[in-house]
Amino acid sequence: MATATASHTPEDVFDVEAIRAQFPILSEEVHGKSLVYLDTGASAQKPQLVMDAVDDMYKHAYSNVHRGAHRMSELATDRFEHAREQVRSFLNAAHSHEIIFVRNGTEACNLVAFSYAKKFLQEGDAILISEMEHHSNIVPWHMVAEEKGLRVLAVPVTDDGGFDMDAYDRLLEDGVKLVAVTHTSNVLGTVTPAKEIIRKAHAAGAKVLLDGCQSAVHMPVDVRDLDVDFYAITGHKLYGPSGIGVLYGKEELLNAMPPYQGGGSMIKTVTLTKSTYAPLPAKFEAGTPAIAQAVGFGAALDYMRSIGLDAIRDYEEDLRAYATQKLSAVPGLKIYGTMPGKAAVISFTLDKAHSHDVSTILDRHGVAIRAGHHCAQPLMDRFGVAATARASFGMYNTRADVDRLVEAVEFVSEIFG
Amino acid sequence: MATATASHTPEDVFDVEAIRAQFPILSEEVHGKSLVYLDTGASAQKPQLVMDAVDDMYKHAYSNVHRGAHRMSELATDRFEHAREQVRSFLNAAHSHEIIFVRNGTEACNLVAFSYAKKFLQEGDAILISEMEHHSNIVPWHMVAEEKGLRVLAVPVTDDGGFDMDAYDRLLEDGVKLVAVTHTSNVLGTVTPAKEIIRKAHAAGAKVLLDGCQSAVHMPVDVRDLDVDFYAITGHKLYGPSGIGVLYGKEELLNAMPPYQGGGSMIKTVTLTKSTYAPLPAKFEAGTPAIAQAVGFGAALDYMRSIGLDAIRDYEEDLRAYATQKLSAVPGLKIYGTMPGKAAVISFTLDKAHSHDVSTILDRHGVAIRAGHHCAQPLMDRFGVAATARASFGMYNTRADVDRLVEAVEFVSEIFG
Amino acid sequence: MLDELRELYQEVILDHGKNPRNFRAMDNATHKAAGRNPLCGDQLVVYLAVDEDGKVADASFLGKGCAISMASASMMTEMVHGKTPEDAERLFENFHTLCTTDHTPDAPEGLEDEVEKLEVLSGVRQFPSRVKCATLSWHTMDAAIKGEEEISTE
Amino acid sequence: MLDELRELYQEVILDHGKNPRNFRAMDNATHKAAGRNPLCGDQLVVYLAVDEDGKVADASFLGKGCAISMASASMMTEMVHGKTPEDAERLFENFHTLCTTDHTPDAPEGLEDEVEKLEVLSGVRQFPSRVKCATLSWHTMDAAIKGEEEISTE
Ligand SMILES: Cc1ncc(COP(=O)(O)O)c(C=O)c1O
Ligand SMILES: Cc1ncc(COP(=O)(O)O)c(C=O)c1O
Repeated sequence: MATATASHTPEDVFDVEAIRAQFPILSEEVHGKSLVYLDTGASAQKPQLVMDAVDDMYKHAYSNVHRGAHRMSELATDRFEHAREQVRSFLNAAHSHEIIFVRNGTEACNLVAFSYAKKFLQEGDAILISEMEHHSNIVPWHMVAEEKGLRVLAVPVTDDGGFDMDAYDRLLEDGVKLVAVTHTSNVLGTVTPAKEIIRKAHAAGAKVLLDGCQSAVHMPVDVRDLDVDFYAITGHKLYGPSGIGVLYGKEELLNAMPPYQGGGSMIKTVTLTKSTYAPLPAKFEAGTPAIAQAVGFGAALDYMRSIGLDAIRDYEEDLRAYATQKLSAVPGLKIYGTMPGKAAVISFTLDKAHSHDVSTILDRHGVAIRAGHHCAQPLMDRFGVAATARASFGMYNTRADVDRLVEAVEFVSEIFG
Repeated sequence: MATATASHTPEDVFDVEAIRAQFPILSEEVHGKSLVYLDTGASAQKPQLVMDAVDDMYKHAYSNVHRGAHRMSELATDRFEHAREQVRSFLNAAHSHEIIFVRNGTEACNLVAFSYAKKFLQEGDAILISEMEHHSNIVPWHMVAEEKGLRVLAVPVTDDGGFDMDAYDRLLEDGVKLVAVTHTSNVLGTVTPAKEIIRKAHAAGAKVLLDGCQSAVHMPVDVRDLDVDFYAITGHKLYGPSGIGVLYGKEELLNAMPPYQGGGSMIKTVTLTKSTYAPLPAKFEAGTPAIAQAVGFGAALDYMRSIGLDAIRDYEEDLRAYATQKLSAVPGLKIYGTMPGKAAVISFTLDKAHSHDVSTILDRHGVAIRAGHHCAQPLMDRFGVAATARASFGMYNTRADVDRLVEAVEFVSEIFG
Repeated sequence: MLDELRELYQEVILDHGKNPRNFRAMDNATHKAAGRNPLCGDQLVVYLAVDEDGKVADASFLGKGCAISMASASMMTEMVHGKTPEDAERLFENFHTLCTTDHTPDAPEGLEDEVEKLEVLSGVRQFPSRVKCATLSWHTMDAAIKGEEEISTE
Repeated sequence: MLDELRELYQEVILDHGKNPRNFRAMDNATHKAAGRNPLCGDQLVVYLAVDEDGKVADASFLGKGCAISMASASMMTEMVHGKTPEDAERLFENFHTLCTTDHTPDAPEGLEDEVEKLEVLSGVRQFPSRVKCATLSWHTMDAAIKGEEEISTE
């Protein structure tokens, strides 16, 4: 209550209208209603300045990178490598060559699976995931486990959506060589105790991949402070273009790993019978990269930093608290994931209506949420539901958006009695 | 001579000025000179309408695809799947689910290597490439060969840059299960006799991957007429955005192949211990795809078709002939690749100047060409050169561009005596 | 716009959705198939018992899903009862047209009543992404009749 | 703009480029390393023979490359002759600054003549992508002195 009625809310200091003005799509109408976009967890909308950064490159500084000895190629390479430096600085990595550009968060996980785990784990070794992982941090492990005879273990999730630390302590003992867990759950909003997870894993001799696809959008991330070995992020969830993601990896690990895909730019020499490989980061970036998307991504990250990651976190925390309070008042509505410090992601079910019906009805109210298993079927199984509805917030959402959400949910109750 | 002085050149009927007007970067200046971009072989420039298609999506129809039950998600999915249909139609594939979106041409080759070859080739089997392959059609085969104990054989290149068909006939007998050759050489411009290659491979029981990264930009491609099993193309060389490519594969082959990367969207069911996979094309598109880039790519292909692939080919053939004639007149200049029907790609060396010096000097004249091994080191070895200079043409180039190129090359001769 | 919602979620649908008929497994099924909509996670199993006369003597289903898919499955099991598999397929075709086009197709001879009843689901036309929910059970029945074990509507 | 080209490709550079000095392998080298610029494919091997007095008694190189890299390597082998490895490293540092910044650094004591000679290569400053060509041989010599076998300038 206090949060909802306080006279000084973060909205007063956080200029959300200026932010909204950067996002053209927020002025769209859907079914005759102004759009309330609460599906940032699936993909964030794009600020004009990201589109501009991409177009500016295509108009003034485009060519393939690293290859030409002409001016356009130099300009393009400078912008592309500047983007790498922007990501480095955003994550506070030690070196920009620890930043590997990939397609998306999924590919970042696959790279660790098919380069690191495939090479360094031995038959019988275990990979430890958790019950709240996104499929992109589950399926690659199944695939490499099948190929190499590895075991995939999972840390259970507690009833309030927490990471079961006691179970983790026990499971770590069971031959675990790699821990691959989410930093923030895309369903529960739970922020896992990453530092503790990493410290314990290292003590047990295991490396750690954090799936940060849902974290960096809600809070500052510092890979060196975390001391994490690998960190996956995805551009389209960070207000950047689609088609670009990043795997951060510690230099000595990336150096030791074999390449992932073969092709141009990642080689040192090629003869008809043998290839040798280039140093980082080129070794992992075969072929022409997503040049302009990397540049757009860099612009998105700088934009977030200009607003302030702490400010974004505080602002979204207020929205989350407000939305939680209002939704909790709806009869028959159950929220999944109630851990303190959780991110602005609210999954819920209504006792009388299936989530799919909820999302259809909300959509006709102009409110875009997502319904389904959210690519987290094991977590659905854990909570015994086939699907949930999920409202996920971005820095451009407002309390007015929450009110529209709640109004529409009340209409669902009206229809389903 | 006839070509160069004919009063009716293809420029008369082909409205190159209208095309140039679509490409903002062509109005740029480089070192105080108007840009002459002859590096389309490395990456093509982008028409305004491609940027517009991407931005329009971000402004009016963006969301993640295939996942939501809200309007923006439906709109985004429709545009994304429409792009797949545009590619299908461009390549004349039978089904749109035979079109797999990947990052680039390199990834398309890797997908065939790590899904098809890894599963279906057995120890001792051979993969047959050629001496004129791009590294992206060499290195993946080295990687999978090392892993599986396969052999990589290569068809020699003749002195005029042709595909040595006699050698091919012989090599095919040697346990070849997969032929992976280029459709058009990025260095020599050679268009390989693809239909004959494919027919013979099929007769020998081998499948064929054509690397079409340099073909589709210069001429119409029909995968059904070719009867090719796999065909790789890359968006950024086809006037599309960076970060998007396509692997075409025959339905029955793709269906039989295991997935390539694991993650969201490519699964049917996931439990903590097992995953099962979705049907085509989803099985090969793990995670959030390059949504907006696919849409931009579709727009680029439609633009090319609106001009006409035959018209583009004829126009570029005239440019190639004109440029060949003019360059051949420069003393000490040698052209690599002189096959009839070759594409508008001219690699050359000067006897007195290293290619790197050539490209620097041309760059100061505003002429962007590429110098180096062009990611084709085995081909460089074949011709006993460390590097060549390469001028590669697009539909926006003109005879005036050729004149600027030749002028600048003459300046090189002036300096190097 | 909200009118469209009211048309989609009519009383009869909400009723079938809440209290699905023939919601049970069947031991003596002659035909059985599982259907799944991987997008939303809906899945159901359809059972048919075709008797010696070649008529559907019993039809039932089990599964989880939204109101639309549950109601559609429930109505389907009621409707195919006593029909030949061929008639059931004819109804499916008719229903498919109803859901995916703008017009209500002519009813096949002898199936006028059924077609009329199905019209209650025609509101789904305004909701393209929900058409699969409405047709999942029918696709699954079709698979069962054809002897397939599993279908996936994506 | 073309003036910059003329400044880069001065007579002395074209001469060294065409007729590189000390262009040969060396059997009795005490130090040897291979350098490669993967971007353009340039590669060369640098040989040094350091005598008992700790001076470079012989320096040579082999390889393929552009005029800039050949001229720079040729001049380098002439210049380090008779110097201690420490002086050679000092020259490298000086040369690196010359190529990558806007000012000509002060010459280390006793190396004034060499530094003056190297200035002929300062035109490369206007060509950022060519700096690696000019410095490849020096990097390789540095690697040889430090006992590394191979370097790659990317
Ligand atoms: C927690 C989490 N991990 C990974 C991913 C995969 O990201 P992408 O779809 O960009 O590959 C997502 C998003 O879908 C996610 O929410
Ligand atoms: C013949 C050929 N194949 C493959 C490729 C690889 O394409 P990409 O760099 O888009 O992966 C290229 C371009 O670099 C090419 O010219």
